[in-house]
Amino acid sequence: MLKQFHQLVSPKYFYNLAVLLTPWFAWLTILLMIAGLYGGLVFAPADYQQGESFRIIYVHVPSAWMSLFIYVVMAVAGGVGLIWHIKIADVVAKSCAPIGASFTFLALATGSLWGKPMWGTWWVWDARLTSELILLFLYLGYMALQSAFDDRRVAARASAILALVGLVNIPIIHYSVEWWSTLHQGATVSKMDAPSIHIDMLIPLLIMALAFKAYFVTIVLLRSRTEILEYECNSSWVSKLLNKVESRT
Amino acid sequence: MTSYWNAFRVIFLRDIILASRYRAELANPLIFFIMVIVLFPFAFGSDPDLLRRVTAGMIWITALLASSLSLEGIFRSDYADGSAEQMVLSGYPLTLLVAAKIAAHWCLTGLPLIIIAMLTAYLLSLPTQALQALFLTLFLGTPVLSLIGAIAVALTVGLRSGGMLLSLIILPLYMPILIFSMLAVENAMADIPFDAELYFLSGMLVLSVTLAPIATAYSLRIRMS
Amino acid sequence: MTSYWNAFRVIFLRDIILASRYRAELANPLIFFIMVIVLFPFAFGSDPDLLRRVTAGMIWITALLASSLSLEGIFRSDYADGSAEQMVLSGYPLTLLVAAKIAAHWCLTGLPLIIIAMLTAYLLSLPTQALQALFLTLFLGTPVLSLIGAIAVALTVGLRSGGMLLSLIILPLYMPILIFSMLAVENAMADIPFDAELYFLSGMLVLSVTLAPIATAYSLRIRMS
Amino acid sequence: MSIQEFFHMGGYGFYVWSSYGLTAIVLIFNVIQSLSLQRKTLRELKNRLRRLREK
Amino acid sequence: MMERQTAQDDHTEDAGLSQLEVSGLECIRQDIILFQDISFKLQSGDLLQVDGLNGSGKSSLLRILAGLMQQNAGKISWQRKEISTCRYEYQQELSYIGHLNGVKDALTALENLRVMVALAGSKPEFPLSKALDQIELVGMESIPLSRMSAGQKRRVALARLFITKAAIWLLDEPFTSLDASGKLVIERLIAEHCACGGIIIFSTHQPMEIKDCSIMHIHLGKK
Amino acid sequence: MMERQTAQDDHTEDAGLSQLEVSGLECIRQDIILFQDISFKLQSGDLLQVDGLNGSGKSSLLRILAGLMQQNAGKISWQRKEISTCRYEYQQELSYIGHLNGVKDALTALENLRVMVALAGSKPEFPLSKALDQIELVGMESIPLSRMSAGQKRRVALARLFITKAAIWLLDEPFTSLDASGKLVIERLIAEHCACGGIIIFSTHQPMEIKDCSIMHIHLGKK
Ligand code: HEM
Ligand SMILES: Nc1ncnc2c1ncn2[C@@H]1O[C@H](COP(=O)(O)OP(=O)(O)OP(=O)(O)O)[C@@H](O)[C@H]1O
Ligand SMILES: Nc1ncnc2c1ncn2[C@@H]1O[C@H](COP(=O)(O)OP(=O)(O)OP(=O)(O)O)[C@@H](O)[C@H]1O
Ligand SMILES: [Mg+2]
Ligand SMILES: [Mg+2]
Repeated sequence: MLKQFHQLVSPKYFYNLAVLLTPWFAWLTILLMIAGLYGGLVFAPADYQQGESFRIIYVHVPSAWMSLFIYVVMAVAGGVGLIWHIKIADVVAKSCAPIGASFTFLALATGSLWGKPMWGTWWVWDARLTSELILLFLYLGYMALQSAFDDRRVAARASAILALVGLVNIPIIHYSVEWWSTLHQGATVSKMDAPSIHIDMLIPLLIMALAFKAYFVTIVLLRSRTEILEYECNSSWVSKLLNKVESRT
Repeated sequence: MTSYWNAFRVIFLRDIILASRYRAELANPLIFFIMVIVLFPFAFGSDPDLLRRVTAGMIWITALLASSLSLEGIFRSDYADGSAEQMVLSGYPLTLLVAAKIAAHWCLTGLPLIIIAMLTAYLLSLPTQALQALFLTLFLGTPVLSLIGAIAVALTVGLRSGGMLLSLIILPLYMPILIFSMLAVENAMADIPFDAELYFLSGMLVLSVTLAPIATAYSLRIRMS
Repeated sequence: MTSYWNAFRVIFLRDIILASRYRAELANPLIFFIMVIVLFPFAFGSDPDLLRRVTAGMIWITALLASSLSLEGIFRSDYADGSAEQMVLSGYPLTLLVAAKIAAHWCLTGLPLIIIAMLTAYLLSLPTQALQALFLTLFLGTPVLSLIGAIAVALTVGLRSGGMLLSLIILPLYMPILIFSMLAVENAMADIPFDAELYFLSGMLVLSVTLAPIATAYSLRIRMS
Repeated sequence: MSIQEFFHMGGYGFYVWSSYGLTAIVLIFNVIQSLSLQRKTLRELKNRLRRLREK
Repeated sequence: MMERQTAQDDHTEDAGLSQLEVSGLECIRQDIILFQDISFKLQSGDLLQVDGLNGSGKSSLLRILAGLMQQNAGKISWQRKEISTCRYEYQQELSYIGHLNGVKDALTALENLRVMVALAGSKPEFPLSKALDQIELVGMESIPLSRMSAGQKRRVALARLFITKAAIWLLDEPFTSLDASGKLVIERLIAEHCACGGIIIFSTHQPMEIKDCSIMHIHLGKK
Repeated sequence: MMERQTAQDDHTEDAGLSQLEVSGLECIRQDIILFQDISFKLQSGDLLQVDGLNGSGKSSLLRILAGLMQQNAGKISWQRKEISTCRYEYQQELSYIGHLNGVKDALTALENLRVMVALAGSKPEFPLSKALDQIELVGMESIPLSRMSAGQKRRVALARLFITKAAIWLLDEPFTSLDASGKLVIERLIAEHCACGGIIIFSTHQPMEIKDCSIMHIHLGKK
């Protein structure tokens, strides 16, 4: 068990695993995406209150969920790297940031696009919206800090600290709708016992959420591969690998 | 143990003395505060009702800005004149020394800030229960600002793009404290109990008192290398 | 004459390059601004009417703080690394070099500040006529802030109690600008003409453009000896 | 349901399609950027290797 | 903690009293290899001068030895343990004086010394007043360093050496700004510390003379 | 503006080409009289070394001569005019290098040199690239000074001497942090400037040698 773990966290093994897994996740993403889009745009009935505009839910909510989820992944990976000096964890954490930022941006943008027809305004300064904006800053700060250091190891450690400290914001964003009276929708889907949403609407949403997750894994694997190569550029297995690639081309 | 305490005390006192020498640092957040408050009625007109509604928020934002701005210098001079090197190389855990520095920072900015803020709030005739909530939130919140801010400062000290990065990093970290403090004050104004918010702030305080000096020391060490 | 212009240009560009190297200084007032604006709704609640009434004042106060805070550093590093000595000893009138530095400071803080402030005001949905007044007052007012502030900074750079003195000196000088700007915005909101206020601000600007660099250079020379 | 109705989205076409469009753009951009980064890094590392070997 | 005995005793009785070993050290800055494969072994009483032109990496080497910078390769061991595994013990045995004085301009000499003592983590060897006497600043106790001359500031920084009990001294151009008599004081101090079984690694561009000590040299950079 | 001729020519033909006269100078700091009744007269080609212990007032004297500090008594005249009456002309003939380098850490060597040239107020003597060559920093043009070693920074500050046309040089411990070869370059430069009819006043604690020049000395403080 321990041996397997060590193998897994060895950069070389992880690299090969990532190379193996990337296409699988890519295909999974595409399949789920097609299913989700069909379900969301065609199959699901229009909402009796919001009409067709509610279909934005199928991009907005998964993006919003991912923006929170990825941050947690990033912080945990950073913490693992910080404590146990596991390179793979550093690499994964670093790879998460741009995707997380993208999803945060998407949540903001699609939320805005949804808000205009629903609330009559693109933007209100309420708790959830503002805290999501701040989450975007958090991602940007993380990336800026990563790039401010010349040394990879130093950058990884410094930004891991930041990510961990920023973790307090996640529950705040999540619960903001309950703590403040806001325009934003309360928990409708994620209520554990009985989601207050029609099952025909729910299923495509869950499929879309899975599609986004698969997408996230794909991109993280892809970016991690690059990062690992840079991280390990002095080791023999990387030069061997590069030789192989070179002789092939 | 006593020698640990002694090291803490010396660094703490050193920073206090330094600030009192350069009275700049000592008084800056205060003057800053006073400035804001004096300019306040000019900026918002003298409608007493409006002023009352804005006061607590204004005080908290100012406290936040004052804290983050004065924090920026907390390690800068140490870094520039080589004192940080010597602290890293001292015979004591860096965490301890960093904790002393943060404590000094709070005593120099947070504490006087609370006093002035209360005075201001009183002058602007904030209702008593709001006054009380404001005091409690400031008392619990400002140390957290110093503690969390110190981590961000340590991460960015001496970096090329330090200041900008610092603000970018510090802002999201300060957000929860501001949010809960303002909630508490609002609840107090509406005569709703605000225990939950105070518990949250206390939790943050305990957490950051125990963890922030470690994180700061660690960050500083990272920055030195 | 051309060589005068060249010296001005070189110092101006040097400060711009320095700021872009340490992007800190460049963006700090901006981030500062963004920070205030983002935290704004948390501090004041999200009542749009209240927000609208507070916006202009908030923007001006923030501009004032951003300006005075970034001014503090305008001569600090020159003083610490000996560049100020070399400027005093250069073959050009110190007034010219100081003017270049102030111009650079305004371009680095005032100008972007105006842009961001307008954006903010728009985002917080200030009415159009107030927007216009805000723009004009900021445009006339921020250079005055830089110019007047520089005198005070030059007087106090490197002084033991620098910062405190500085704020004390600057504050009363800044007050009239703030007052007249806010009057102009208020008038605009109420659809009353605000020419008188603009004339006053223009007068301040002309006066300070001609006199402030001289006073600053003189103060700096005094401080060197 | 006709194609036209489908694109019209009950009057909300603009909002719905911009949302989906934006999402598509961002997601695809991420893929392209990651791939190009990978290509660039590989090229740089290869150059570096070659330089080291020459030394 | 190092004891003040004569060097001879130490060497014969217990050669391993203090031992600093460096092997295969490498430092890369700005993609330039400053040095590579630096190895040496120092024992109680050894004095090592780091030579090299401006920018050859002397300060970098000293900072790496102090643990302030990370080497790119190689290892450093103190008493046969890698220093990364015994950071605190190592640091307690270490006194580093770099290009920066590491003193506060706004504090007086005495206040600065007090901070040094507190941070050194051990009772000072010397009463502070005696240290002040040694650096010839008696009578200036209550003047902040900002009102002192360059040499006087450097003296305050060097006063650290009088009050520390550390065995290893890392001195980066200690003689900067010092006048002849100040230089003499420090030279004497160095000789004494070596004689008592300390280890000193230093760099300087100035000609100097240490009595009763053979100076080892290490040369960085090309030439 | 000073002309590059040989010193001999100057002296015989026009002894007053440059002339700096100091009489009865006094400086008090912290209620201590640092020096009193300092008088001397320097002409083209003269080289004056200010000696004294740490804190004896060397830097203070140089700063007073540069017009950066006010003397407590006495007067300084340049070409027979009091310097307070002809500040700008005097400053244009002056190049001062103090303990502080007066260069910007965030700028590269080349950018720093450009600023120096612009402030010098005259076309540089030398193309900048040649000045960089002289201070042995070729290839480091695009590195900010914050990533340079102490000696390299000092070299950039000293590069001012290559590009200035000023007649009077005031150098406060110019050799700080320089290695032997850097010191040689500056020594040669000093000798050359004197030979060309410049005036140099400098202080240093290091032994030095200037060829073909007799160094005058002035001693500050007791001893
Ligand atoms: C810029 C505007 C908006 C932002 C920044 C935003 C942000 C978010 C975030 C962060 C979440 C995830 C919360 C969590 O998982 O705890 C979320 C969920 C959600 N949002 Fe938005 N949103 C915006 C506008 C809207 C609008 C206009 C609507 C609909 C009228 C909407 C409906 C929803 C729904 C239904 C959920 C799912 C709630 C659940 O977890 O059950 N959002 N939004
Ligand atoms: N900024 C200052 N303010 C007040 N007094 C000062 C200041 N700088 C130096 N002094 C005092 O003036 C005296 C002379 O200082 P100065 O710097 O001229 O000495 P120096 O001869 O250059 O010494 P060094 O060889 O150390 O450079 C010192 O004894 C010091 O106490
Ligand atoms: N902070 C830094 N960041 C990056 N590179 C640096 C830094 N400081 C120095 N360097 C580079 O490392 C090299 C060695 O610098 P170091 O300070 O070790 O030299 P040194 O031998 O001490 O020189 P000096 O005699 O001038 O003090 C220099 O060539 C410089 O370019
Ligand atoms: Mg060095
Ligand atoms: Mg001196």
